[in-house]
Amino acid sequence: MSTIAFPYLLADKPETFFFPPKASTFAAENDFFYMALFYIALFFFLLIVVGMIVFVIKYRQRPGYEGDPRPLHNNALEITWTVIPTLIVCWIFARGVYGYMEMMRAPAETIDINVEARKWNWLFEYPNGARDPVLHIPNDKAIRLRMRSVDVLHCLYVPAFRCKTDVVPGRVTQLWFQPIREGTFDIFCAEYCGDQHSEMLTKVVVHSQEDYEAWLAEAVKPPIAPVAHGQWLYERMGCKSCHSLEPNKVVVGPSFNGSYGKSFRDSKGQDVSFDANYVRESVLAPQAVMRPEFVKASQMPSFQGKLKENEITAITAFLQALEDGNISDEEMNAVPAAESTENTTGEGETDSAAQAAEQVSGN
Amino acid sequence: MSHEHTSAHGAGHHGDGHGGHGDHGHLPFLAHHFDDPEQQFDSGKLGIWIFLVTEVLFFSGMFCAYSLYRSRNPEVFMFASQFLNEALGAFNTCVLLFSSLTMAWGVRCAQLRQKNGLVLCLALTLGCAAIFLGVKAVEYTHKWDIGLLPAGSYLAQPEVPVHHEGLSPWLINLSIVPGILLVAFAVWLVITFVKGDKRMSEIAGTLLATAACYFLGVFVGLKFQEAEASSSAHAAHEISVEHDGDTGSHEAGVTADEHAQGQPAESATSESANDHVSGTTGTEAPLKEIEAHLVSLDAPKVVPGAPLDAMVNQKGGAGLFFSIYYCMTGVHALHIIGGMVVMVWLLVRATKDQFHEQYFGPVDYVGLYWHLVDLIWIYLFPLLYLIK
Amino acid sequence: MSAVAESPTHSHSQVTENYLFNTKGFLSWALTLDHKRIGLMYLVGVMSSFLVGGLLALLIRAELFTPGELFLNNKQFNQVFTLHGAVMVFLFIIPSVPAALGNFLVPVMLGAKDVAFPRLNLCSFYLWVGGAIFFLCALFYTGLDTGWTFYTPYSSSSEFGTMGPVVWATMGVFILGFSSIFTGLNFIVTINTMRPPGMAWFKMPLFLWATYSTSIIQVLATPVLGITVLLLAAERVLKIGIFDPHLNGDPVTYQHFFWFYSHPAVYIMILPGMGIISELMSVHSHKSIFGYRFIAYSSVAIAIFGFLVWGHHMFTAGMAEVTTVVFSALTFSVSIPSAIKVFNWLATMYKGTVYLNTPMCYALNFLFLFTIGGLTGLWLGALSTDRALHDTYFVVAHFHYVMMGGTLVAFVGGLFHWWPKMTGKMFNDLWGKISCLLVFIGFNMTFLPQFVLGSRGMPRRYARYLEEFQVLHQISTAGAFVLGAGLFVALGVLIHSLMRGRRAPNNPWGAATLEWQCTSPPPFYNFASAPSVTDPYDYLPLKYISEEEGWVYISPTKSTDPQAHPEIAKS
Amino acid sequence: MPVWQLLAVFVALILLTALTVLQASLGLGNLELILSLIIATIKASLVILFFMHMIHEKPLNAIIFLSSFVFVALFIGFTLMDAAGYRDSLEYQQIDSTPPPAVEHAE
Repeated sequence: MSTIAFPYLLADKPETFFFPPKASTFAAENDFFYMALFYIALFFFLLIVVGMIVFVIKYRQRPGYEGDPRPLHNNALEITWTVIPTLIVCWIFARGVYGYMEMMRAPAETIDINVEARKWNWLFEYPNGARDPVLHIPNDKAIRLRMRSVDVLHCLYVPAFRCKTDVVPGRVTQLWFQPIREGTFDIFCAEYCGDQHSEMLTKVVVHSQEDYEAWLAEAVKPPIAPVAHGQWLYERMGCKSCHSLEPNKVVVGPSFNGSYGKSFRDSKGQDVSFDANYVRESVLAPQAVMRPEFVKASQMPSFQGKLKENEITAITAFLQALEDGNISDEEMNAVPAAESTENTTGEGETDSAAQAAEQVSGN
Repeated sequence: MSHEHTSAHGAGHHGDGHGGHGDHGHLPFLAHHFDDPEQQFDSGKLGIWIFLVTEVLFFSGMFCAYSLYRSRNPEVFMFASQFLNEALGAFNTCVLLFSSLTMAWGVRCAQLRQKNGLVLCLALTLGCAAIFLGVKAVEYTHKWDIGLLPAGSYLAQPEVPVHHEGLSPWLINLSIVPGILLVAFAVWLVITFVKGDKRMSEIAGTLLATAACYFLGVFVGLKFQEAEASSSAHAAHEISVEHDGDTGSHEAGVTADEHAQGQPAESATSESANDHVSGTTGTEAPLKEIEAHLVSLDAPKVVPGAPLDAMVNQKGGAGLFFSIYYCMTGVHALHIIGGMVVMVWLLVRATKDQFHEQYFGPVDYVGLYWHLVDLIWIYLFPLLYLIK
Repeated sequence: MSAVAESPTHSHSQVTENYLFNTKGFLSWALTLDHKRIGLMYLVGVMSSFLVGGLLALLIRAELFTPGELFLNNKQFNQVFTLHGAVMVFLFIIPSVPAALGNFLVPVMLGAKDVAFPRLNLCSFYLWVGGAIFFLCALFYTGLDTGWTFYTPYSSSSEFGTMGPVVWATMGVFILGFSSIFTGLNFIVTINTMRPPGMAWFKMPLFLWATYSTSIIQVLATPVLGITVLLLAAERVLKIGIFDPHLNGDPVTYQHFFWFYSHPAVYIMILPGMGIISELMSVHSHKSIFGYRFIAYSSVAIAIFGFLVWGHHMFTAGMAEVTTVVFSALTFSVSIPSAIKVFNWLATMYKGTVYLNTPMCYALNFLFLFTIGGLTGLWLGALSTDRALHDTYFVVAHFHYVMMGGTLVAFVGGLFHWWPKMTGKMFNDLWGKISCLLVFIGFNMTFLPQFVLGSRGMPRRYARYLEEFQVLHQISTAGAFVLGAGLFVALGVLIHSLMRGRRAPNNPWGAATLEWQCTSPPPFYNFASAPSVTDPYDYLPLKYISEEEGWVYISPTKSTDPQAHPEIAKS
Repeated sequence: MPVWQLLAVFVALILLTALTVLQASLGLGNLELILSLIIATIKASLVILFFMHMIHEKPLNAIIFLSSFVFVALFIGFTLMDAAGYRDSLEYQQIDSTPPPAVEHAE
C-alpha cells in the first residue's frame, strides 16, 4: 500500500496497484485480461460521463435558451449501440472461457495434494503421507489439490495465483495451478464458514525443488518425544483452531492450558476427572461427556480412525505437560525410558504395530 | 373475491364528491374501481391464472429436487417406491379426478344459477377432498409406524414399534381434529335443525358429511391395507418356509444393511425380509402384521441380481426418497386443506344464492385452483408410486 | 405515518379534498383500501427498514476501520453483516420502489381509480409488516449469522438448535415472499385490465413498463424462494437431507434453488429504479424520451434474461464446466439491454432543456454510478477473471454500485420527484442538491476503493483482515459516513418540507404523464372521470405559468381542464 | 360446457389412470418413465383444456399459464444439466444407522 502507482498498461510488474504478486501461470493471462477490461470499461465510462457533462452544460435551462421537446429517434444509432457492445461482450466471453478452460484442464503430470478443510483450518496431505497446515509446493511444477470439507462450505483462494475453488462437503473438488516464483503467499478462505471465517488463513510456501524435497522428507517424521509429538499433532490435526494454549482463553472449545488432572461436573451432572481416559474419549467421541458451558458450542468431529493410539497417547502427554501452564524445553523433549528404548530399536516397527492394531480394531 | 368493495368504500369515506360513481350502484357485486362486470371478471380471471403460475413454480422446486435425486440414484427410488401402496394411490387419483369433475360441474351450475346443484357439487367436492385426506392419513401413519421417515429419522429396519391394537396411535392422533370437527358439526346441525334455520342446516349438514368422509377415507384406506397385507402375508409365508434353514439363526436386531453387506446381492432383500419374520415368530400379532407388510412389499418384487445393496436402504438413500415423498405429498395435502377452506366459503355464499349468470367469478377461480391441485397429483402419482 | 397523516397546520388552507385528509383517524389509515395510502404506509415502512440496514452498514464499516477487533467480536460482526444484508434485501430494496412508489403511482399513471385488488393490496402490506416484524425479531433475538443467503450446510448444521434462527428467519422470508407476490400479481392485473381507453401498451409511461417487468419476475421467481426456504426449514426441523451432505444431499442444489430466485430478484431491485430514471431523465430534460420502444423492450428482455443467468453466482461453487460456460454466455446477454437503456437515457438529454433540480441531480448520479456498476459486471461475467474476483470485495463493490448506486439513488430521486404529488409540499431544492452531492462523494469514496481491495485479494465477509489492506478500508469507512450524512440531509429536506414546505402546484416539473394532471395531492378517486390519454412524453402543450409556479396543460381540447381545476369540477 | 363433455373427460381420465397403472406393471424399464409422463401429460391437458376451460380462455391467460411451464423447464433443465456434469465429483456415502457424531450432536 506504500506505493500507489498508476495502473500499468501491461500490468507486467510483479506487484502493481491492482494486483498482488504474480505467482502462478494464470496470473499473466488474468492480469492482462483484467487490464483489457479495465480499458474497455474506462472507454465506455468516459463516453457516457463526458456525454453527460457536455449535455448538461450545453442544454441546461437558462434564460434565452429553448430546447426542443419533440421526440428524436434514430434507428441507426440504436442499432450501433446494440451491435458494438454485443460484439465486445462476445470477445470478452470467449477470452474468459479461454482462460477458464486453461484453469480447469490440469496437465497430465501433477503433484497431487489432498486438502481437508474444516472450521477453521486447512490441512494438506502430501503424496508421501506428510501432513501440514501450511501448503508447501515446489516451484514450476503443476500442482493439483483434491479438496474435501468435513463440515461446511469453504473456498481455497490464493490471490497471488489468481484462482479459487469452493470446497464442498460431500464432494471432492479440484484446483490446479503452477507457481512461477518462490516465496510465501496468503491462502484465504473465501466462502463464509462461520465465526472464525476471517481467521481461516494459511500460507502457501513455494520452494525450489530441492528445498521441497527436503521439507517433505522432514515433514513426514513426527518428533520422537511424546510431548513434542503431541504439540506437533496439536498444530496439524486441527485442535488449535478451537482450543487455545493460553490459560482460560475460550476460542470455541475449552483451553488446553491447565485442564489436565482437574475434575469438573459434566453436562449430565456427573463428576468427571480430566485424565488420560477422558482425553481418549473426547478425541474419539467428543460429545459423550461435555462440560455444560460447551454443550451448545461443541461441533467437534470425532477423530476415530484419524488418530492412532500412540498419537492419542502423545496428545495426552502434551496436555499433561501443559498442566502447569508452561512446557520447558526439557519436558518437551523428554523421552520416557521405556519408549526411548523402543524408539531406538526401531521407530518404524512401533508405528506399523500401531497401525496393525488399529486395523484389527477397525474391523 | 371483491364483491364487497362497494360497501366497504361506502363506509370508508365521505360520500360527497363522488356522485359520478354511483352509476353502477345497482350492481351490488361490482367493486367501485371497476367500470363494468366484464372488467371485474377479467381481472379476477387473470389474477387467478397468475396465482396458478406461482403455484406451478412453487411446486417446481420439489419436482426439481425429485428429478435431481432420481437421476442421481435411480436404484434408490426404485427400491423405496415399493413401500408405497399403489392401490391406495390409484384410488386417491380417482377420488381427486372425481372431485375435479364435480368442481367443474359446480362452475357450470353457478353459471346457470342452479343453486341446489352448486351446493351439491361443492358438497361432493368437499367430500372427495376429505376422503383423499383420510386415505393419505392411513398411508402416512403406516409409514411412520414402520420407520419410513424423512432422511434424518429414517430407519433402515423397523424397530419394534409401539405396541398398539389394530389402529396406529399416529392415525388416532391425526384423527383428533377431524373427530372434534365431526362432533362439532353434528351438534351444530342439531342446533340449526331445532332452530329451523334451513340455510344453516344445509351448511352444517355438508360440513358434517365432509368430516364423516374423512373417516370414510380412513376406513377405505385401512381396508386396502389389510387386503394388501393378507394377500402378501401368504406369499411371505411361503418364502420363509423355503429359506427357513438359512435364516433361522439370524436375529431381528441385525440391521438390513449390515446384514446385506455380508450376503450376495441377489438374496439380500429376501434374506433380510425373512429375518423379520423368523425373528418375530413368537411375538404379538401387530408386529407380525407390519413385518409381513415389509416382506410383502419388497420380497416378491426383487429380481435376482438386482443391484440392491446396503447403500440403498439407508438414511441417505431411501430416506432421501421419503423426504421428497413427504415434502411433495405433504405440501400437496396442505393445498387440499386450503382448497377445502375456500370451498366452505363458497358454500356459504352459494347458500345465500349469490352466484348467477353475471357473477360467478369466485366459483370459477376456486375451481381453477382446485383443478391445479388435481393436476399436480396427476404427476405425483406416477412419479412417486409407479416406479419400477 | 402519523407525521404525514396529522400535519394539521397547513391543511386548513387547502380546500380541495385529497386522499390524505378525506377521512381521519387511525383506522381510516390502518384499514384503508386506497392504493395511495397503502403506498405511503409502505414508504414509511421501507424507509424505517433502510434506516436499520443503513445503521448496521455503518457499524460494519466502523468495525473495519482497523484490521483487528475494534468493538465487535467475530460472531457479532457476522451477525451484523447478516442482518445488514437480510434487512436491506428483503425489507428495503425489494419492496422499495415497487411497493412504495409503485403502489402510489401505478393506478394514477394509468388513470385508474385503484389497483385491481385493493384488499389484496392491503393484505400484502400487512403481510409485509408482519413478516418484517417477525423477521427482525428473529434476527435480533436469535443472532442469525449465516449471511443473507442461508447457504447450506452452514445454515442447516450450525450450532443452533432445531428451531433456531434459521427456521424463524426463513419463515419471515416466506411471509415477505407472499407480500411480494401479491404486489406483483396486483400490478400485472392492474396494468393489463385497467388501462383507460386510448392507453395502448406503447402509450404507457416507461415506469409502468418497468413495473410490469418487475411484477413478472416477482410472480415467477418468488414462489421458488418460498419453496427453497420451506425446504431449508424442513431440512432443519425434519432433517430431510436434500441439502445436507451428511445425508447424501448436495449443498450446491441449495445454491441453484436459491439463486433461481435471487438472481431475478436483483432485477426486481434494479428494474423499477431504471423505470424511475426513464421518467426523470425525460421530464427534467423536458424532452421526449429517446428510443421509447427500445427502453420498453429492454425492460421485458431484462426480466426474461434475468431467469437464465443465476449460475453466475456459482462459478467457483463446484458447478460443472459446461454449465459454467453456458451461464457465462447467458450472463453477457443481460448486459446488452442495460447498455441500451443507458445510451438512450443519455441521448434523451440531447437538444432538450436540462433543469438541474434535485431529482435530475439524482438521475445523473444514478447514471454515473450505475454505469460503473454495470461495467464492473464484465469482470465477473468473464470466467477467468471471476475465478480471481469471486467472493472478494470486488463483488461487494460491484453489487453495491448496482443496487445502492442504482436502486437506492433512483429511489431517492424518484421520491424527490413525486414528493410534491404525494404530499402536496415542495422541498428545498438547494439542500436537496447538497444531499445529492454528499451521496455522490460518499458513495464513490466508500466503494471505489473496494474494487481495488478485491482485485488485491481481500475476501468478503471478513471480520479481520491483513494490515496491507488497511488504508483502503479506512478510505472506505470514511466514505460510508459521508454517504450516511448525505442520506440524513435528504431525509431532513423531506421532513422539513412537510413542516415548512410551500404548497406544491399540480405540475411542478412540467411532466406529461397522467399523475400530474390531478391535484397535488390527488383526490381519493384520482380522476373524476377517466382522463384523456396523451403521449406521456409530449411536452409541447405544457406551458409554465408563473402565478401557479407550475405547468399547465394548454391544449385545444378542454377535456383535461376539470383535472387542472378540480374544485370547479366538483361543484 | 355441456354435461356430456364433462362426463366424457372424466371417463377418459379414469381410463388413462387405469392405463398408467397397467403399464407400470409391465416392467418396461426406462421406457416406463417416459410413458407414464406422457400419459400424465395427456391427463393434465384434458384437465386444463376442459375442466379449466382453457379452450374458451383468452389467449393471454393461456399464454401466461403455459409460460410458467417454460420457466419450470428452465429451472429443472439447467439444474439437471449441472448435476449431470458434476456427478463424478460426488461421494455417495454409506450412512450408519447411528448418524455421524459431527452432525447429530451439533445441537
